[in-house]
Amino acid sequence: MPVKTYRDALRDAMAEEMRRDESVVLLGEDIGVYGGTHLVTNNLIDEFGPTRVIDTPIAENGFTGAAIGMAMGGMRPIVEMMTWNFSFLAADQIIQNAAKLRYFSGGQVSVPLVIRGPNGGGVQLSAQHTHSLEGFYGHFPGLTVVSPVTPHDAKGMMLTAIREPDPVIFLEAGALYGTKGEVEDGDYTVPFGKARIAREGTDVSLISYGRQVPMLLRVAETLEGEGIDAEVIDLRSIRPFDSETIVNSVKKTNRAVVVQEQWRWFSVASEVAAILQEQAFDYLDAPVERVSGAEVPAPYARNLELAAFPNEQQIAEAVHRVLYRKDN
Amino acid sequence: MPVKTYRDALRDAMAEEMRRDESVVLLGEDIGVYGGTHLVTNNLIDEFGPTRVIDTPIAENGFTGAAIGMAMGGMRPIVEMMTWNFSFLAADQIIQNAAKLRYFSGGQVSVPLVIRGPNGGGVQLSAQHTHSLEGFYGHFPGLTVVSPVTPHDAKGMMLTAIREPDPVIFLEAGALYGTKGEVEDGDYTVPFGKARIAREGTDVSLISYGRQVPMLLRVAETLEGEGIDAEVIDLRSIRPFDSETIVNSVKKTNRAVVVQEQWRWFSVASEVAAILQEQAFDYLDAPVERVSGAEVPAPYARNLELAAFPNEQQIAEAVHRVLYRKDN
Amino acid sequence: MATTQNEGKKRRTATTPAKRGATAERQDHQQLDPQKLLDFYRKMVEIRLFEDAAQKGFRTGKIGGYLHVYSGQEAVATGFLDAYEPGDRIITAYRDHAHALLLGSTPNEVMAELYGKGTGLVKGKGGSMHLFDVKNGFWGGYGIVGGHIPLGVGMAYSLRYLKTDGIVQLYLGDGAIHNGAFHEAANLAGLWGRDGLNPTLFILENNQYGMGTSVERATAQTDLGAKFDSYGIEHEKVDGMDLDAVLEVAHRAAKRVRESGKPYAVEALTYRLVPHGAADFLEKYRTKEEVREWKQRDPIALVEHELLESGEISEEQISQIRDENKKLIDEAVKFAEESPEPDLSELKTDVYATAV
Amino acid sequence: MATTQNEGKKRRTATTPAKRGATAERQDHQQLDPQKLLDFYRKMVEIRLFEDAAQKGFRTGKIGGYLHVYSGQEAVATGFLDAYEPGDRIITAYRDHAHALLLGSTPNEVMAELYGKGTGLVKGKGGSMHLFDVKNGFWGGYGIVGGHIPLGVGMAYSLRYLKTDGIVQLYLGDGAIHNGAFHEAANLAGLWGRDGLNPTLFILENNQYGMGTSVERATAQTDLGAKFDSYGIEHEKVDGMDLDAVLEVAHRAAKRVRESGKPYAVEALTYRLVPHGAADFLEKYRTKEEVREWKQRDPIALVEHELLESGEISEEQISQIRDENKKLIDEAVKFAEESPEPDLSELKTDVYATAV
Ligand SMILES: Cc1ncc(C[n+]2csc(CCOP(=O)(O)OP(=O)(O)O)c2C)c(N)n1
Ligand SMILES: Cc1ncc(C[n+]2csc(CCOP(=O)(O)OP(=O)(O)O)c2C)c(N)n1
Ligand SMILES: [Mg+2]
Ligand SMILES: [Mg+2]
Repeated sequence: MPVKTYRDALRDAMAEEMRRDESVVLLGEDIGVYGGTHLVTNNLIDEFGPTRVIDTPIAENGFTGAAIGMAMGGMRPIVEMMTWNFSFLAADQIIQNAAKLRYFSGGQVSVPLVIRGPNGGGVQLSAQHTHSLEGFYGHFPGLTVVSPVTPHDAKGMMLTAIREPDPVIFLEAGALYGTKGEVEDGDYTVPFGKARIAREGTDVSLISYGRQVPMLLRVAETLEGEGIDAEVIDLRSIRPFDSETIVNSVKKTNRAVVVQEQWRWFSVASEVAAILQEQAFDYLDAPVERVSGAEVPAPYARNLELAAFPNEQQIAEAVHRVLYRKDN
Repeated sequence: MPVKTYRDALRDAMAEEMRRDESVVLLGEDIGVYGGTHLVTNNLIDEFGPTRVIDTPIAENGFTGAAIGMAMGGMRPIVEMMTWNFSFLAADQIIQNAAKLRYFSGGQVSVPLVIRGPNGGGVQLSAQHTHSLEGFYGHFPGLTVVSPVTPHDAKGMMLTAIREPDPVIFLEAGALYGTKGEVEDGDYTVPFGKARIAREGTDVSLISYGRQVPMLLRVAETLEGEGIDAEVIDLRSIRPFDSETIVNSVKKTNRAVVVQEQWRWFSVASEVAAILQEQAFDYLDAPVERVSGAEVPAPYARNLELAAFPNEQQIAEAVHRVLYRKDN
Repeated sequence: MATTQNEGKKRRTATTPAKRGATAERQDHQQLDPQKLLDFYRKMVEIRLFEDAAQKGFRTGKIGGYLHVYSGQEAVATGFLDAYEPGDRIITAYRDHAHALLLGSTPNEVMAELYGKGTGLVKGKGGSMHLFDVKNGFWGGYGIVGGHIPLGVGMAYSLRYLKTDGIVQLYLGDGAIHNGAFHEAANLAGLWGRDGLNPTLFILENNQYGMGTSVERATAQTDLGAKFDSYGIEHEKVDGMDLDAVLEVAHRAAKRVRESGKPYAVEALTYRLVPHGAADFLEKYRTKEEVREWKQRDPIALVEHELLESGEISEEQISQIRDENKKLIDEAVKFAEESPEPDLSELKTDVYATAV
Repeated sequence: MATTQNEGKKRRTATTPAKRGATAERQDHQQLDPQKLLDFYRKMVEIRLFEDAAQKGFRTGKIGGYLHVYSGQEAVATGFLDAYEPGDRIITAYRDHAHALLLGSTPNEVMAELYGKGTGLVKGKGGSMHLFDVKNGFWGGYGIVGGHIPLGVGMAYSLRYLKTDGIVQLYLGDGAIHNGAFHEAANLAGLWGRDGLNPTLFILENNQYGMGTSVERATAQTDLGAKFDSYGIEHEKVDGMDLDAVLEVAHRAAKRVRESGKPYAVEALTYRLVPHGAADFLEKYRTKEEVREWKQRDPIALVEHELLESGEISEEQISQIRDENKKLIDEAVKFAEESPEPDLSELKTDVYATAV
């Protein structure tokens, strides 16, 4: 199978679907002539022209709303949020219109819309440019929220997203754009609502999504050296959420550590812990441990930034705690 | 002690503090000449004039940002969000500026700002006008998020909020504006970060905040008839959060039901369940039960709206479940 | 608008008011064919009586939530929607009953919606602020001030992208124009319109107040129409109480937008003769005299006067029209009252295309 | 601006450039006192060399995050900040190094911030986009395009509410003007300014691009300054490459705003001679020729030329100024490199006033 970057997998999915379906268009800041801040849309304007690869002014609320209108009008727009940090400006359109139009129109209106862009931190962008918004958007019924990790999933989930009849919040792991993996050629989809078992194991369930997943796989290897066989689960889909896979995993391992870059309070990790204690109460041999970002706006300095995000050591320590092992 | 409405308690707190401190001003839509949509600021413009009770255009992002600027300039503005539903438009200012300015200025800037207004549903305002945003804002470090239930707390917490050196998200229970209670005269404050035990009990902990609290008290009475002695906890403060009170309660009751109007996913109830399984793992005799709003945008029709929000029967059933009792 | 409800759904013929509007283009403020005028009058009375009944329903607690009625502004939507063509898309804020009725929604289904019944226009799920009747070109009904403006501009793009000749009629209030959503969307409309990709007809219903805030108290630059200059969008003003004047500009403007694919804006000066919302009882922000003065220019009274003057209609015929409409609305109220609540299963439908 | 860093902090005397600006009011484009011009030149060279060093630091991986340098636009901030008075408040977006340096922050502390060191202007917590130096009137440094505009307008309100005679200098880009935050805030400024409660001097730095999007591709109405008309804010344009011209308008405009309490806007036409950000290497959106042409109008070269023409300064003196500044900046880099990282305990401070 061809090996591609996460970035190219995304671009291929969009380009292929644009060739198949003329109703698909792209909108966003500097996605066309400039090439895209993260080059995910690079050169697409050459093939599809400026009415399908639409450079917009810096007006997130306006162009996200306009994209919703295009979707209402029978198109399938894909909005690039240059980074998800700017989406607070479009929160009203996303939450009040995209998510609810079908409902408050009594089913008369569909909004087949994808909003995509990089999410999460790690490259010293500091407080205003570092957020992980899975829980933030995942809270709202009417939205679908996904977060692929592998290039294979990036393409397959993008194709699923574009074909959805409802709005999809597509959270790309910005830090993974350059990472490579095998990607099938042609048309395939990866369904939403199914987590991926990235590594099977029997002693503890490590649960995460986004750029933490590769880190968990590294931690799992370290743990193997200590004789701990960790299962690693990539949630992939935040809403709909695959409770079944995590519950089954914990029924096997009896222990879980959830890792996320986002802040702890009212987050994905909170929900995972809540679900596990609800649905696997009698199987848990230790409290579900949460490893989250520090409760501070993201700092700029490299050492502070590193300290603000979950790291391998913290995760290993959490694993030791749920296994009631001493740290070395 | 004088008996006052929740609405008047809020107004008194603001008016008294405005008399004491000239740096306190109010901003918002139709808070002055019109009298305030919910009359919380009624007549204040007569006493304080239009430079202190500032009617704004319909520009939530702009005037919230301007209020942050005023706070940076040494004033203590109180913004009325006519309803919190409109705050999505101001989310960028609240989350990106108010919450983080102190941090990304390296401590050089303070934002003593209160944003207040009615939160929650119950009066058929339908999808765009019905939200409970405790978890939504509570997620962000730098913000303080509170939600008083009694007129006494409304006043005391408002005074605390105005005097805070940092931004406070003050979520009023819109449905309770007309409810009455004893309110001390004069200057007193109710600290943040301390939950209130609204009713002591030994068999089960009922945990909530906002307009669900009075409902929980009614449920507790019903349960008493069944021989179940319920403790009712009013969280009051969402961030900072009083884990201690709920953990201690569950150490006593061994069972908990969390009730909220907001949607379940990534919510306050998720966090409560997560905290309890973390900190009271060995005390829990049953999974923490969550009773939340239905996973739908709020519907308009009265019967659908009632079905969309937690009701007494659902809560009682959840209590029966954690007590492993059959429903009658 | 549909002068009768059926007509609203087919292309205009030479005899419909739409056609008349096209003629008026050349001759400013020409008198309407009295027969057409009568049709408009009938419809405007229907709307007014509908709104009166809705307010009564609210006061008696049968209608919940917020309720914003259109009384006083009828000439604006009546005039502009007369230029509606099938394939056009209409979008407005929460003061939306008239738009639905003019586009062909029945008083029964609109009233039932207000009553939160399963027979309502959107199955009782949206209420007064969220009327939708997509088959008739009505795309809502929105509650967040300014929030629908980008949607309208985006729909306009899709109309040309998909090579139709439809236009969007986008209604907004004087209060909405100060919101960033307006600014961002109008800028997009101007920009896309340069390439003929934005047939948006902005209809700024300047009723002088956003809730209790007058235009003068909301902006230092009170010529609201001129704000379209910033986006390269041409504009004009019209007396929104004068149906003849509105009809003239409506047809001319719609034609221009349809032919050019470029946005255009009309500021209609109007007035709501009623409180902002049914819960706005104090009205401290305006005087009784002001309201009384504007009542002199009640658009329905003006049309009535014109009809009587022309001698084409008698006082009796007028009472008869009122009576007929009264009956229609009474029936709508009865229908709404007697309709069943939505089935509880409706709670969880329409969240996603497929049930979860 | 501080012609020397100390002067920046006290009120102008008759001999400072500030005063000169006031004179220029009457006599357009008068030549600067060469001695003052030399001071400006020295500072502009310092800024340019600072930016060159910052870009180098970014390329070598010593500076992280985003880095947006000011090269080419120096005349704008240099001119306007010459009208700074203690008590004024300056606010801008992320292209903020020059503003800090002109207001009196040392190259050491600014460079250390870019390097993410504990000795940085904001302790290494903010980085390039979030410079703050409140004691010198610099209120940041913001990363969300348009997001700082409402803050500036609010600060301006507070200056008059608290009865000071300060003003706010609010810098924004040509890209920011299309954002709703601009529209809403400018409308508030106009409104509050009617009562003398909004001494905001808007400085629109039109460098012709928002990232890779030219003004023509962002709006159908490309006269950006005219967009202030919508808010009742008067405005004018200035050649932002011409320090003399900027100084003239800066002093006149600042005085006007200070005296009236009303906002005023100046659109400075300028150009960034460098990529948008240090990571913007392709520059597909503009031609090499265009950049080359604009280099002819490099504001520093223009001042240099003026100085040489006037005969007040020799080529040697110019090299000497460059060398001195080179040394200053080299030292700043050395200082930044050698400074310690922030203490890890800093991670959790400055979230709230009191540690949690
Ligand atoms: C963003 C937002 N802010 C505030 C409100 C509350 N609100 C409802 S209607 C209204 C006034 C709108 O005025 P205008 O646009 O002139 O329309 P009109 O009511 O006059 O038809 C306000 C402030 C809202 N619905 N949305
Ligand atoms: C709301 C928002 N959207 C997008 C961005 C990404 N971005 C950073 S700078 C920039 C261009 C801004 O252009 P302009 O205002 O002209 O300032 P200049 O860079 O030319 O100084 C963009 C789009 C952002 N920071 N904030
Ligand atoms: Mg109005
Ligand atoms: Mg620019």
